[in-house]
Amino acid sequence: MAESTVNNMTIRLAGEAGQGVDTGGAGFAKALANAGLWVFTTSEFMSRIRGGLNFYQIRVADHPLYSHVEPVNLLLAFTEEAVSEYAGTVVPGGGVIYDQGLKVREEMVARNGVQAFPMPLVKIAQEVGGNRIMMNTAALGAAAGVVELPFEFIAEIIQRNFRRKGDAVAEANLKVAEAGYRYAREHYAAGFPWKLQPRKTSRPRLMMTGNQAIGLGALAAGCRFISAYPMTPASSIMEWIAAHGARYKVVVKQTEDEIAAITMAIGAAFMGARAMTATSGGGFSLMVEALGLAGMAEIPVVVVESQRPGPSTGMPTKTEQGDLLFVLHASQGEFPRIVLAPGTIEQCFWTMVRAFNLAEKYQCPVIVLTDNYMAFQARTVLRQDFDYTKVEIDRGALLTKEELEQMEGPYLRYKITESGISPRALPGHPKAVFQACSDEHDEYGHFEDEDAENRVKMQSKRMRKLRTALAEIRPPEVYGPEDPEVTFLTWGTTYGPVREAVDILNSQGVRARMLHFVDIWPFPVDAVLPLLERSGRLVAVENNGTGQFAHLLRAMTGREVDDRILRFDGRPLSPDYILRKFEEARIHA
Amino acid sequence: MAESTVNNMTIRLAGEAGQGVDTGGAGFAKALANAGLWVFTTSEFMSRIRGGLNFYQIRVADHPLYSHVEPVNLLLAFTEEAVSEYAGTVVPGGGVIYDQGLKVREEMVARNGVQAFPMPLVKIAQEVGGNRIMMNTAALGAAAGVVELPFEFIAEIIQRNFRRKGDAVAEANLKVAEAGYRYAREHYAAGFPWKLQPRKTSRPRLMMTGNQAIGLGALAAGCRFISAYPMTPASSIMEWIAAHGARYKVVVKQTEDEIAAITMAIGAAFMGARAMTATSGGGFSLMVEALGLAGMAEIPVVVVESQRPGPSTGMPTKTEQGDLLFVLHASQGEFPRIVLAPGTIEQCFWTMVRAFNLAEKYQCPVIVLTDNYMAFQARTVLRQDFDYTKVEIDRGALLTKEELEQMEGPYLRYKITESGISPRALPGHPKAVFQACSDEHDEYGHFEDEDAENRVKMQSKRMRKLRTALAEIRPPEVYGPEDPEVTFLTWGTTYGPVREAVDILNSQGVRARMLHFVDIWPFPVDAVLPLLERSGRLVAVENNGTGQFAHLLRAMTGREVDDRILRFDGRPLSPDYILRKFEEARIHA
Amino acid sequence: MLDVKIYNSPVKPTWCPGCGDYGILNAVKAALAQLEILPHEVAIFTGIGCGSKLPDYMTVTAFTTIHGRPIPVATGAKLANPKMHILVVAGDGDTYGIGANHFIQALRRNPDITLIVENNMVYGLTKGQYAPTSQKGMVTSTTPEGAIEVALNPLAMAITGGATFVARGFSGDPKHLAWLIAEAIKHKGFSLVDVLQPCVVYNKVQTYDFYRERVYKLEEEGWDPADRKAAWEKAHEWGDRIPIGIFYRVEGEPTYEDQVPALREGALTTQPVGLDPQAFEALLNEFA
Amino acid sequence: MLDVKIYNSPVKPTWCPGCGDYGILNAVKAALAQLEILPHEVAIFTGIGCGSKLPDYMTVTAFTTIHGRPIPVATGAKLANPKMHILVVAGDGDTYGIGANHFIQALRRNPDITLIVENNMVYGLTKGQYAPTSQKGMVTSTTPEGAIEVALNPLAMAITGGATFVARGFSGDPKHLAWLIAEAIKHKGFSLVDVLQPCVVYNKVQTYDFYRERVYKLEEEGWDPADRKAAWEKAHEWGDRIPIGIFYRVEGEPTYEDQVPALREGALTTQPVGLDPQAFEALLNEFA
Ligand SMILES: Cc1ncc(C[n+]2csc(CCOP(=O)(O)OP(=O)(O)O)c2C)c(N)n1
Ligand SMILES: Cc1ncc(C[n+]2csc(CCOP(=O)(O)OP(=O)(O)O)c2C)c(N)n1
Ligand code: SF4
Ligand code: SF4
Ligand SMILES: [Mg+2]
Ligand SMILES: [Mg+2]
Repeated sequence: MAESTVNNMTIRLAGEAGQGVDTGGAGFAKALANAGLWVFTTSEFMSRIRGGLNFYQIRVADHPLYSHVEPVNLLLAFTEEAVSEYAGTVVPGGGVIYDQGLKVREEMVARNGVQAFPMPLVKIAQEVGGNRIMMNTAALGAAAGVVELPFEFIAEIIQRNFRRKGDAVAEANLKVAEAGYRYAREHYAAGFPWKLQPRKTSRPRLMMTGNQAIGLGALAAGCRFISAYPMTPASSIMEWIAAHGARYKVVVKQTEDEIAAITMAIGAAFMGARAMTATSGGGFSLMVEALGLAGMAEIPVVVVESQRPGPSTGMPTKTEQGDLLFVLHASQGEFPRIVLAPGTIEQCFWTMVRAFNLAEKYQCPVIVLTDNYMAFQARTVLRQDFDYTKVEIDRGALLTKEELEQMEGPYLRYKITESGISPRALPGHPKAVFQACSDEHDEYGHFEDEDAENRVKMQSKRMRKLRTALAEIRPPEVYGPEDPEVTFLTWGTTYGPVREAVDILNSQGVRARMLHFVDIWPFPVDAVLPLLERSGRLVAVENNGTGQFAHLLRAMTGREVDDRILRFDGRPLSPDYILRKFEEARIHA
Repeated sequence: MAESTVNNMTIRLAGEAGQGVDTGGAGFAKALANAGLWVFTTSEFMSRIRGGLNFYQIRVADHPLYSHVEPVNLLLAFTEEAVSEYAGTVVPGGGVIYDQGLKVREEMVARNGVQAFPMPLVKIAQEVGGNRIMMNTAALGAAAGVVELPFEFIAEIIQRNFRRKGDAVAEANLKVAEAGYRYAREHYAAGFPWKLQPRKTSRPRLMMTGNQAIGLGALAAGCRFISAYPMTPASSIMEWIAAHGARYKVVVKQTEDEIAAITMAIGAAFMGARAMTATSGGGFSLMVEALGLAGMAEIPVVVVESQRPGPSTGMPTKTEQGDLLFVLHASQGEFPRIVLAPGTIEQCFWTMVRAFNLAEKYQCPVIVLTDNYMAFQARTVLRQDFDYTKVEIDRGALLTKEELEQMEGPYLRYKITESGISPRALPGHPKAVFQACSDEHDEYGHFEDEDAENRVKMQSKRMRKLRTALAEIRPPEVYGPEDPEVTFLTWGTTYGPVREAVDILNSQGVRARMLHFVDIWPFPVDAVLPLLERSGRLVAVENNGTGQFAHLLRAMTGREVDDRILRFDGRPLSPDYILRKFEEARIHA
Repeated sequence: MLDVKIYNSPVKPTWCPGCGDYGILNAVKAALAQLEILPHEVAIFTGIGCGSKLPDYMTVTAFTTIHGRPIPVATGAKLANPKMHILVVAGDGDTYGIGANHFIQALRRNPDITLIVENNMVYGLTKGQYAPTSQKGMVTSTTPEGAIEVALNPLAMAITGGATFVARGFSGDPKHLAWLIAEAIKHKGFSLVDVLQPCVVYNKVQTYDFYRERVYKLEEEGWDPADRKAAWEKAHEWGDRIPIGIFYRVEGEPTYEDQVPALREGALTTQPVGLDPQAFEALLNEFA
Repeated sequence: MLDVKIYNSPVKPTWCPGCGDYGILNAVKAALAQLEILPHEVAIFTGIGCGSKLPDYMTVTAFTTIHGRPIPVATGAKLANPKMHILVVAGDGDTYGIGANHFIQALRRNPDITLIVENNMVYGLTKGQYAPTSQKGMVTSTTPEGAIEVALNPLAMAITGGATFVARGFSGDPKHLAWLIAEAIKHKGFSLVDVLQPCVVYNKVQTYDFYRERVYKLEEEGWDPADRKAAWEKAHEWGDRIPIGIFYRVEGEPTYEDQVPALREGALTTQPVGLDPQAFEALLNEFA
């Protein structure tokens, strides 16, 4: 037997919608996390509720992970299609676990040194648990057996996941898992070179998805209102908050459409509640008009735009970063907006906290741009990186009751100031009688859509907020050596794949660097210019077909990228993909 | 008395909404056009139906005009406010006509050498016509009297305009006008240095507004369907077509909102009718999602976006070019669209013809970007410039009945081709059974939102259409000398003001040039680059606050403009304004 | 009873002389005064249109939103701070045209909001195009051969959709209208007051005279607003006689905001922003 | 009667086993076959959702548009080419949620379009959130404490809004449904067939059994669909007994497309594109 690799592998579960690929995978990942390992999961789902072919993929290691990788070491295939479609992704020496009852030709699997691990999973499920649906529990047990993970971690997660279905169900599943574990360990473990061993961890860890981190960040930031309309991949943000709404006093409203979603949030924000909405590009399209309303009436509202491949309905369950230029310029006329694109689970959390602060400080819409890849990825993170004492709530120039009471003269909602920020009062106070207005207006808020001078003053005041905000806009993260040969320019959710690609290149002796942007608008041009001077070859890495960030960079700095590594087939970028394209470009150059 | 200036002046009518400022002004302008003069009119209206203060301004000359200018030679003020607000716009030696009954202090008017021309207009109207509402007819007569235009031209237009109200009304108005004419000529003509004299014209002329030219162009192009929702300044496009709908067999539908407007047009276009919609920025915001539908399903649809100052409701009756970047990037994902921004009345007409052709040839949405300034401006144009024999209808790769009948194998609506264009069949033919689809799809049109390879093929096919289209995208118009010291970069409706500014500068010995873009997307980068090389100082001139075209230019060419002349107070650019700003910049430089 | 003057504003209305909106403005002020609601205790949400300019001519908390969207903005506001009185004032285009979906959905939500529709059966501010409530055959700039749609019946729609208070007023009778608006505000739940509002410029059919000759008051004929079916039928009466008054009213239905779990402990806006550190730790534990 | 097989498609439905949409697919095919409408003589417009995938599983002219918008797209298509039969097939979210305004407006326009709504009272494709037709109290991922909105009543709305044909079918009875759909297609004017469609994954209340125990056929009880008021009342019956069949039908009302002046000489799509040169000169003369 080959020498074994400990704690560095990828496991893929694959099968039909409804077979528990998702829940099983998440449970297994959690078990690994509990074993003290670092985990990164991704998944791919079809736009259907039952049937088809989905996968959930777990990468696991001894060190923190930022991305998935493409090669699979162990495939758990629940259907024949899962075997035939995905056996090719398994590396030589890797294995495919499947039920003996499936019509699978072993030679098909065993190509290129891949090992077939047929097992009587359904039989085990029926004999031990009485139920063929438990087959996937048997498979999970088997997977743990092959990699020789101590069974206790699987046991614990089964207890936890099935508890609410009653002791009997939990007990039966436990037995099934154990039988699968034993069978696999006995028959196949010896020949399988990848092993997983528990590690002691001193610093507590959490496992969460991008959308959960967004929801958690919103709650931490004091979000009290979310109105939204379901749309993949954003729906689970509202759903996660809804599950916590009663307890954490957040009003959660599914609306009739996205127009109502954003306008309700604007209404709540006008009254003083921290309010948000979440959608994908199609829904955002319907929010465009109201985005301008928030810009004109100076209402703080946070909009999460979770991208998926367009145009139009596109590929509803796949991923893309195709909406950057759209959200930057959406809605008629010119007004300040802030656009943030978090790159990690931690950044999802902290970006939401910042988004609510920035929205209230600059009294404008803040767009948090994420995507399907981020929405569904799960990662182990350090609990200390979610330190609530570091969460600061900054409501900006919000007038207190006392300030209002001491105010002389009438309250001017849209007072012209040097910073562009007009102190904000919330309705309900006798002094806070004012009009918010979508028409051009005077300082009180009355319609003033004729006067040229007032217009220039008001429009300039609003736009000045962007200049003021620039002071707290963060420069891109620089990752990698000084004096690079190549700089990968990237933004948002590609953080992990690019970072890992940079690590690999540096380990191969290529001085590669990453510039990663979370804060995109207002564009931190002064911070960027010096970084471009010593970039070496500048390569944009984006999950879209045209290089939208590269377009923006050139518009803002004049600098054209030397090359583009793009992907628009609905799949996320990965370190492997980036390196492959980088190599290709090198050959062609 | 000063030497007189013949056929070179500006007349402004001003008064309340409902006082006939608009119709009176248009009638007077028409009379001047009939007198063989060249006319350019602009107007400014408040967002209210009665009252307030509006003006209608007529520039008239012996040579073709492309723009208004700011100084007024003769003001017809129908209210006190009109006098006090606008007397300051009148040049020394100019005059203000107003009714003696108005509470106007003559000294107020007579500042800076402006002459007050008080007249008993209401009295004339009442005595001669029996009706005080005819006061404005008296004023028009008076204006003609002061400038010594032969009365027959006024008579003719009154006959024409009042005919449908009956002979008695026409007769009464005629008498009132004549009395006004006589009074003014007797009392004030001698002291007024600007005169208008009829000219013989060999080439027949027309007078039309921008929105009329758009409607006319649409009809000429074979538009058979317009669905729209009223919004200033676009409404009159639908209204003009509605007035001709029954006769020219165009279905005109006012819809419940802009979403229905564009989707109905898409439905009609899918069936094979040339279809359009027209709106302003706020309505376009609501069309964003369906724009992507047209992109994905490859439906030819023409969208006129007539800009007004945003953000949000903004200044409903004013002008701005603030939506360029918005329309360029509107809707999620990446798909081909064509953006055209006509700069003259003639270009409005021909752009509409091209828009319908391009939409069908490239099976994508075409956006025609115009604005309030263009919508309401009226100009005398040569009839020969609307030569119908030059209107070519090109429906692109549209399969004929015969072609369909001879087709072997199934019809593939989204066939992958080198040009990106898939031959199009219209529903209703036995061979033309297919599915148009907003989801990613295969060549037939069936949902295919999983397969990565198909996605890349389809997305690339669609985007290739833009490359193909580039071959017939027109370079910017170059106006002015070779080897310029300064180049004004501009687009869309600013054509006239910039062109006239360039003329003035050249007459002053400054080698100024204009680069004017009608075709904006796909961006004609190859045509532009050599023009930038010998631009001299490059100055963007735009009717917005940030220089959106300059942003685009830099993104596409790397070239940053040296300066920006911008205006965002709701008023159009004018040659005067441009020269003023140019001079200021020179002083500051 | 407050002095209506406290709602006065220095801004002069830009409405046409004789416009029906003046009567509505006066009625809104009178109703608020009667109910002793101070300018900061009520927020008025409007769309865009002639009628939607109404709060610009008052001293009152207001938000003039975008065309068609005042209802969802107001609903969000009500949910954030149920203590404020919330009025929506909007045109027939705002409400039954571009915003009709929000109207329909509000009916079944029953937030404690009063919706006052300035129903002039035409698009005033955009210069006289036809509206969803325009009668079939109406000739306008976009329907030169006459509208071919059957007019929308707002009252019947509201009753069918689940509204708990449905009334019609006439802006030519501001006193009666003020009473209706006051009743609507007092009603716990969603209330519609559709107002027959002459547009003296663009609607030459439904004029003051047209209405004066036809309107009669339901309450004067002993109408029982408790009968939903009868109300629905009554809502179809449109001819020589046009009823105004309260068509339908049912009390005691729970309001939207009463049923939202997160609001059990009061308005969101009066609670501290952010989480209790322990509550946050409890949340984190879900991911451990 | 055509062979239904001509509508078959090589594409296998992605619906869940047992989904009510299968019955609707079969009923649509059967109705078309019965009426001898060939695949190129009919165009089906859909939105986005489980049910809206229906034409993907047929051989027929179709346009799968965007969520909520099939009605206006179909209306535009009908006006461009009135000779085509036009069907809209869409989910309850498509029609009564995001697209409700278009639904309302279509009722009063009366285009000759048949609207078939797959009413599963839930959002299927997005994984089970509540829908406008969800019953009050329904627990879903976005309403963990139960929906607080009163369910929308599509039939009562349609009758109130001016629909000329209003019916309800049950996807568990595809034969009866096929008959209803055929009647709806034959009807000149706008017809609604709201279909009770079990979603076997996300709606555990309104199941096949739930309906089987409750539905009864109006035509079997001698129902007179000519009485609008009675139909409106009947539309409220929802409990131990749930009526299916034709609630309301009125013939002879002019269709939308019949009243459009530009269509007097036939479909736009069959006429040459562009103007007659003389007609153009006449237009230019207006500006001379
Ligand atoms: C999205 C959008 N579309 C169109 C408009 C233009 N618009 C302003 S007011 C109005 C309609 C006005 O009619 P109504 O709501 O009945 O109010 P009224 O003026 O009659 O009081 C329209 C279409 C707009 N502001 N926004
Ligand atoms: C503008 C927009 N918002 C949201 C979505 C996401 N979405 C797709 S289908 C759907 C609802 C499906 O419900 P329904 O219409 O009832 O159809 P069903 O799946 O139940 O058949 C939603 C919200 C979308 N595609 N477009
Ligand atoms: S146009 Fe009509 S609705 Fe508008 S202000 Fe004038 S009268 Fe009133
Ligand atoms: S989720 Fe429901 S509606 Fe969708 S396919 Fe499955 S059973 Fe049918
Ligand atoms: Mg109106
Ligand atoms: Mg549904």
